[in-house]
Amino acid sequence: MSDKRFEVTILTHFCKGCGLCVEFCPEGKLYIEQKPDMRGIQAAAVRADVDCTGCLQCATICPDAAIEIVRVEAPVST
Amino acid sequence: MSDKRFEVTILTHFCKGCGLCVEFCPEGKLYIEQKPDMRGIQAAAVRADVDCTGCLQCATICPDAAIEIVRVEAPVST
Amino acid sequence: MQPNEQAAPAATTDQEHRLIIAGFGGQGVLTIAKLLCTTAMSEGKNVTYLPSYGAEVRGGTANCQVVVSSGVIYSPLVEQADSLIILNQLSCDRFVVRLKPGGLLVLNSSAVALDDASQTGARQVLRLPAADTAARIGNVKVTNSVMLGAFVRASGLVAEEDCLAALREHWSRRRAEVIDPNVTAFRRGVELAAEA
Amino acid sequence: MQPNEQAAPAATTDQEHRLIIAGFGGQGVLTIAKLLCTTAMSEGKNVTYLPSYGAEVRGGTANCQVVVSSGVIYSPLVEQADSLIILNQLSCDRFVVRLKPGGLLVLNSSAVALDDASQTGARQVLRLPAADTAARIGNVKVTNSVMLGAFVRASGLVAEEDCLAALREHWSRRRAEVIDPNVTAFRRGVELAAEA
Amino acid sequence: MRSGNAGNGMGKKTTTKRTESEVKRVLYERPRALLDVHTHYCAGCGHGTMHRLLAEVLEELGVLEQAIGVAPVGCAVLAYDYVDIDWTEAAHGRAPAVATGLKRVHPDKVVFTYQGDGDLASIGMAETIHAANRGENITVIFINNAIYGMTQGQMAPTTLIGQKTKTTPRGRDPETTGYPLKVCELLDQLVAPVLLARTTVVTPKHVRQTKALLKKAFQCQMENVGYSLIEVLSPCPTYWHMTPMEAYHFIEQTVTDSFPLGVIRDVKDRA
Amino acid sequence: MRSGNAGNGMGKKTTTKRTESEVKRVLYERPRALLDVHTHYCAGCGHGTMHRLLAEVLEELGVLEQAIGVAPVGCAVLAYDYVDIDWTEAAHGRAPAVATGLKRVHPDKVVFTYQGDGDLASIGMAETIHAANRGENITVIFINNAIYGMTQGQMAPTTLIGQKTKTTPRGRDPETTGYPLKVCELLDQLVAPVLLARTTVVTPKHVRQTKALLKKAFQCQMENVGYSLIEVLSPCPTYWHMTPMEAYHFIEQTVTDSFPLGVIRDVKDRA
Amino acid sequence: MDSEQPEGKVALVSGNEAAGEAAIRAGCRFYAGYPITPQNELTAYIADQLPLRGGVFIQAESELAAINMVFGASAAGTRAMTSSSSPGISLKQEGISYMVGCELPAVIINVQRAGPGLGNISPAQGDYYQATRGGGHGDYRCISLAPFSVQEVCDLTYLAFDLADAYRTPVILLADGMIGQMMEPVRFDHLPAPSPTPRPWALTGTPGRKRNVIKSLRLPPEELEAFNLKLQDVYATIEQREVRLEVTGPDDAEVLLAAYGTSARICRQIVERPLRQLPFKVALFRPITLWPFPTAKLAELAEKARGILVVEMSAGQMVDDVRMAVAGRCPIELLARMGGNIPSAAEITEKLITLFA
Amino acid sequence: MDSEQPEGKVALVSGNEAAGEAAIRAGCRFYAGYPITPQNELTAYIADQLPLRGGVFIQAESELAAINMVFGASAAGTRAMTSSSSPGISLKQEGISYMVGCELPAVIINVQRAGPGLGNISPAQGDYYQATRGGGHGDYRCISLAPFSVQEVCDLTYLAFDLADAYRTPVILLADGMIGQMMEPVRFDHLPAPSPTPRPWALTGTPGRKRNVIKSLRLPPEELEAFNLKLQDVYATIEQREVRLEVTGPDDAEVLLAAYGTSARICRQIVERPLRQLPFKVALFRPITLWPFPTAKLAELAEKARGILVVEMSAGQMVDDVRMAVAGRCPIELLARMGGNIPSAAEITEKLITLFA
Ligand SMILES: Cc1ncc(C[n+]2csc(CCOP(=O)(O)OP(=O)(O)O)c2C)c(N)n1
Ligand SMILES: Cc1ncc(C[n+]2csc(CCOP(=O)(O)OP(=O)(O)O)c2C)c(N)n1
Ligand code: SF4
Ligand code: SF4
Ligand code: SF4
Ligand code: SF4
Ligand code: SF4
Ligand code: SF4
Ligand SMILES: [Mg+2]
Ligand SMILES: [Mg+2]
Repeated sequence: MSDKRFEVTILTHFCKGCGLCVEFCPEGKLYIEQKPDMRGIQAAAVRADVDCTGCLQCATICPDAAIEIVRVEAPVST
Repeated sequence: MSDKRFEVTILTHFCKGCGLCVEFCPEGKLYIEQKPDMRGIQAAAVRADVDCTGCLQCATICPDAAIEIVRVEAPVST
Repeated sequence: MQPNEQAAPAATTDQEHRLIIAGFGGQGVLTIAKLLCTTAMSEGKNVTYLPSYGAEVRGGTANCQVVVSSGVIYSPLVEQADSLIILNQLSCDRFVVRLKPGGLLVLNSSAVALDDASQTGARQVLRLPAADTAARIGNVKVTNSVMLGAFVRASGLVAEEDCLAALREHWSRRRAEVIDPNVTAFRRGVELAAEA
Repeated sequence: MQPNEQAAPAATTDQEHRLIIAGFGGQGVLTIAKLLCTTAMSEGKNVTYLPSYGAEVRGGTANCQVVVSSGVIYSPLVEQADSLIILNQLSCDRFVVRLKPGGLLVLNSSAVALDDASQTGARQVLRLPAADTAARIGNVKVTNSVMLGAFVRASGLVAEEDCLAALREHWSRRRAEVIDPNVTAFRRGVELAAEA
Repeated sequence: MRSGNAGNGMGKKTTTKRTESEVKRVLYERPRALLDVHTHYCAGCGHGTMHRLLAEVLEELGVLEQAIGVAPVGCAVLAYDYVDIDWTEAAHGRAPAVATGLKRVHPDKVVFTYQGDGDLASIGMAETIHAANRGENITVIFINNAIYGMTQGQMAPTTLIGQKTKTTPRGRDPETTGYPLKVCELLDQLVAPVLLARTTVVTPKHVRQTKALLKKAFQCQMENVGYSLIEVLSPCPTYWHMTPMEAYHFIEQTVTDSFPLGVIRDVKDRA
Repeated sequence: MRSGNAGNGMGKKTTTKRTESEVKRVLYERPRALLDVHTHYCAGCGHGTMHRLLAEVLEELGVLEQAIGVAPVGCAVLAYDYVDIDWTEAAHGRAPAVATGLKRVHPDKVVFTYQGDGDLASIGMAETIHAANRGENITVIFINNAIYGMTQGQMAPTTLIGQKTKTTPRGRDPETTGYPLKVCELLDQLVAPVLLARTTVVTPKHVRQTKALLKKAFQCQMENVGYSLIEVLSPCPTYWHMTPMEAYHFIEQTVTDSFPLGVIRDVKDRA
Repeated sequence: MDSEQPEGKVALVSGNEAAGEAAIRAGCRFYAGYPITPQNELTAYIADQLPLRGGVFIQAESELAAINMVFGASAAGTRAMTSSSSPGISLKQEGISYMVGCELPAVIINVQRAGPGLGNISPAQGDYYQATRGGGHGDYRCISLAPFSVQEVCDLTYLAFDLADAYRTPVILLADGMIGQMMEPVRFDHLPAPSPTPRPWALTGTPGRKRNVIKSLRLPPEELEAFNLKLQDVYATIEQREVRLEVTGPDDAEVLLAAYGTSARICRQIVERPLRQLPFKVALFRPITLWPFPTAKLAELAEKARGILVVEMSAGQMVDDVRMAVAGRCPIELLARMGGNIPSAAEITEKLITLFA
Repeated sequence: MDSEQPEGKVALVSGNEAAGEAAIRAGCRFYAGYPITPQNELTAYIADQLPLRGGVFIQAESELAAINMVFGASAAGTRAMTSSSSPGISLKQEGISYMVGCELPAVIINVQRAGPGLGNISPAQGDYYQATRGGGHGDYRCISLAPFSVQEVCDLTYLAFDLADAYRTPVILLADGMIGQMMEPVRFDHLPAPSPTPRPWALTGTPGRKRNVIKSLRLPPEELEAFNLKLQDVYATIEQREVRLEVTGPDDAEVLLAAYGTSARICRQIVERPLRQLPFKVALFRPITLWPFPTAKLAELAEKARGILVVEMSAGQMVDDVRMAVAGRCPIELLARMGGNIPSAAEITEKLITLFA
């Protein structure tokens, strides 16, 4: 666990603020913005202080394909 | 059996000559006329020399309701 | 474009024959009509063939209106017929009024009674025991060929040999085994008409 | 028949006010429009109310075109608005061009930024922190009543008390428990406009 | 209102002899509600039998004056010329919708449709399913003859595999046209219907069974139990290109393989 | 031909920090075939999820360039604006007929319909049943949200008993409107269909199952096995008058009682 | 409309709701329809109100089913109605032709949207041909009424039921999305209690009478021709008695505007409250019955006119009836907006000036 | 028709069969239809022949399904056809409107029968309005071709496919029961090999190209209006280029007969082989394209005519187009037969004499 971590990206442009990702994230990594954006949507956002486990629950449930997940690994020197 | 008998009447006007009554009569009481009538139909007819048992097979199968059956009884003197 | 110019261009003095063939469904009325038409076509004439259709067909009469002409045919409807070929009683009752004065009436007398034929004003009334004749030939189904042969002879509308050729051709593509009885029936019809 | 003569016969010198109310679906745009119309009607005026409808509604903006007149109203379409009541940014971007020179522009400044209002040529631009005000009242849903109160005061189109009566009546037949916060919001709107 | 006994004095009768002193009891006569006309159906056609049973059942249930029939577009289009009750025509396939309108307006009348397989199961499939699903309190008489009779012999949804018709000149091929469609089984998936049965008219025994089912179907309606459909495997000698007797045998021996006879659902019995 | 990777450079991204020397592997990104546009669907709407799965599955099967979609009339009427393949619209309810025309002309292409419950099970019932009965080698994606979304909330054939809609203002009453209609079970009565399954998208697990089923359905078509239909219980938060999460729970807890999840038929597996 | 309206009061009501309320007040006791925008409020209103007021509401499985349910209900002897918008009305064409063939009264409301095909849901007048010339098969006409205000929706809907009864024919109310969606002050309390005509032909079961048969099949051509001639007679009577129109503006107008429904409403402004002074006098010819079209009146007006500008929210359909009525008496011009666009008073004024100044 | 006809020969063929054979020769490779009299021989012919000649035949579950299958097949890029008779064509109206909105070519054959409703199966011309004015919703026209002989059924069916392609539009062949059922000598060997126009818009999967989307939904009114204007442009081109007609008789005719299809065939006799000598000269104006209607030619002829007798097997529908073309230039009379009756040369002659002698 030490040499890899996961990055979650909310593609805010596609997000509709349904909050499903927030509900389904087992880690509490995501939350809904208090302030509506210009479209009037309170989009999802990522908490910096919580670790993502890359379980993909959020991306799987998101109806708007507004989440991207990347695994980041330190290079292995062989 | 001696004091009752059955009368079969073919309502020739309705008969289309399908021959089903002939096929289904267990007694062979019915037959199909050789000669077509004015409409061109070879209608069903009744044989005088065969007894009808009143089983209703013919009337039940006739698609054109062209058969009537009557039970004839001698009056009982009581 | 002429209604049927592909087949033959319009002539100035057209010879036109309008006829109705009528009978019971299954008596081969449409075959008579088709054979007459194809024969006439083979002889370079124009034809129209208009069958009755639909609800009328079921269990009722079948009839076909045929026009044969050396020129353009306008209406395919035969209101006044030059000839009638009648195979059963109902058709007789219905169509006999459509015969032109001086027309030709060919009846299947095995199935049709027409007591006072003079009322029709027909030039010729040909009564053929066509069904009985066909039965004698061994196949009631060839009744229509008896009628056809008789009509061809009596009317002279098409040549007998052309019509026989069309008949052979027709059955050869359908049921070759019935060519012979049909030919026999046709010939018998010709004879009956000649004798009449 | 006049397009709406039942309500009031045509006057020769008609006073007509044409306005557009627009916002996000769910912001109560149609309620503002309805209350303005019923109030105007209760004051003996003619009205037309034309909502946007259909595919546009879903997740997009809702808007309503309202015309209030002392006479006959012909087109219910508001191409050039005497007033605009705007609740969100998208609506602002879309409708601000439709304001007549010298018109009245009422903005929910909690959600709308309009940097250069002078370009609109408006007589008056009323920026109300309506959503924030509503939140302070304890119910963001009454944002529309803040806007309504402010518009009524600024435009003088209908009497405040008539409009309040219509508002009470409206909610009493729906959700009586929200009458009070709406009344408060309306009054707050009136005050805000008065202060401006 | 109704013209006396339909069977009397009609047509030429071939009777056996009579004696003066005898007592006569009619065992079978033409039902009163069958009008005195020659039908347009072909010899041996099942529509005739079903008209007769319909007339008998309505009469026996005493509802001739309450009955309203909906005639289809199909060979039975002229049904109203044969059975002496109120009738309306319906556009091809729409009889269940028409019956719905009638029954909702007159919940106390006895409303039924009489439909062929093209009408009921092809063009009218949506109306059939939805009337059944709504549980309209009507009776549907479904004449499955595996063909379009009226239009002279095209494939129906119920046409058998391999059967030659005007539109399947080389026989029905399941690869391109699918399989015979079983309406009762389909409707059995819905909650609302109360009686679904498949029967036939090709032997006197079957005719009696069919009559009993038809009566039961109308009783369901009269007792407000709900929607019923009686499917009748019915011979079309003409477009099966068979004699009547061949057609009757064909149903018993072959058609019933694709369309098994029986009561598919009977909620009344169950209850 | 296709514009690069759709997910890149789009919208405002909220990302966690990055380091230069790291190796990144994308675990999930927007499927390539999903166009770079904001859909018109409401927040939490199941149509969104199904579009995503459709795009993923076509991509994973490598048939994006063979696919031809038939869009319905319904909320998904604009499906062609979202998934980057050949599409046609169909009149309301007629998608199966349109797909039949397309597939018969192009038997080698991957043809599917995407339809709502009003489209597929109400107005289009006849087309649905007959395309299935013919065994058209197509894939039907059936979005059952128990409501008419597009027209703003009327009863669908699949609306639950008691559910309030614009046309059942006092709740759906089975006495007058019948019972929720189960399409998979209905089609299971036909011979030709090869895969019939009901699934949903309300938990990540269900989403994965749905994707697997969808893939299988397309594989059936690609291998010429035949007709498949995947029914998806799909939330319509807007006209159920619920928050998205309430709607998702509602499906799990209530809708599945009326519409049990599962594979109703799988001929491929059987074989 | 919030709920049943108290008598004597003017209420703010949409065209769709007004149609629903007026139908119920006209004694309509059966409605079947299928949802479609922009007429959904009508269906919703009826769904809510009709069952409470002794009638039957059915959401049909399709427009085809709906028109045929109405067929059944009408055959049963009740006043019945269906409504839809353009594509849905196309689907009812066969059913309408059958109702004509069976002489069944009914009211059919078309809240038109823009086409062809799916088009969009904005207001349009592209179904004029379909409504006035029988979009279905065979020779028939339906009385077609064209309201231009919500009040008129109310009044004409009520009238439609009486006309349907009087002539045993389907009657079409041809509205559009704007008329349907727009709210205006409306009163209903002037509508009299309904008086459906007796229906001895209806299907009610036969106690105490001979059976009835309702059908459009007439196999012998003579019989079907006789029926058609009877229909044409009825149509001649309708053409004589039921023409309704309105002419607004000066008697000595040189230029005529011809328009119905929404576009007439806009034109009316040019006559009564022009945006700018025109160098000629203008009047508005507004057919209220599209069929029967007010041919005679228009011919008379055309006699004195320098020209006519027909304004339609279509490529020009009513213009055919104008052409036939005018029969060369004066030039006819067309201002056609399509796609859901409503012509503005400004553009009509512009066009008038270009053409006639 | 017995089977595939040998080249170079004239065969005795019915109108229904001729349409089927001509369609196949025109490259039609998809047909969907639903049985209905009097066009069943067409469906049967195609059912038999098309699969043998590389095409697809489907008996659809309904006319609705049929037209929408044709929609799909046309979208797929193939030449496609459906056929029916009057009630069935009513059911196709929505689909036809969609095809117009999607710019999809197809051929639709209507072998008309008498209406309204179920009517009967005898020949009639009661669907003229529906064919020429778009019986469906929205503003559209379909090219409508009216054969009056079996040979012309063949030639116009072939032409219909080319026109459909050229203008990306549904084309209607408007025949009737008589033309469909009648057999005449016909040749097919003059028909060239088919040349369908390229279809870059067709749905074929996307290898090597950008995706195609076929749709009629155009939400913004401006977009839908632009499409409608484009349609109207196409229609203007068609009106300019595709008018087809035939005038028979003397150049200096005082009286005109105007008729199409079956009724024109009867009228022709009066011009070419009159039953009796008429005291005036008569010519026949026969539109072959009903839309585009030969307006200009008729206007020109009307200029010199004393009067026009329109002969229709309907209550009078084409007469509207005649009225508009003539625009008051001369009187117009109508001889209308209905119910499946065909006017006779005798009654037309009679009428001519009564009117014009
Ligand atoms: C809309 C429409 N389509 C087609 C027809 C032609 N048509 C008349 S009856 C019929 C089908 C008859 O078959 P079925 O319903 O099985 O009844 P049957 O004649 O076999 O008893 C058809 C297709 C029609 N009249 N109307
Ligand atoms: C012929 C026709 N009838 C009705 C409509 C209106 N309409 C559009 S979508 C729709 C139903 C939508 O419901 P559904 O199919 O369940 O899709 P959803 O919106 O729920 O996804 C209806 C009735 C139409 N466009 N065309
Ligand atoms: S699930 Fe997707 S759309 Fe919903 S809030 Fe999360 S990121 Fe936004
Ligand atoms: S991948 Fe799993 S842990 Fe990471 S944000 Fe998504 S749901 Fe939470
Ligand atoms: S069954 Fe009936 S119709 Fe058939 S032959 Fe016997 S009597 Fe005649
Ligand atoms: S009743 Fe029975 S025995 Fe008598 S004729 Fe009929 S079938 Fe034969
Ligand atoms: S065609 Fe068939 S179904 Fe029709 S009447 Fe004849 S036998 Fe009966
Ligand atoms: S209305 Fe319902 S189905 Fe339509 S987009 Fe919104 S949530 Fe989805
Ligand atoms: Mg059948
Ligand atoms: Mg839905």
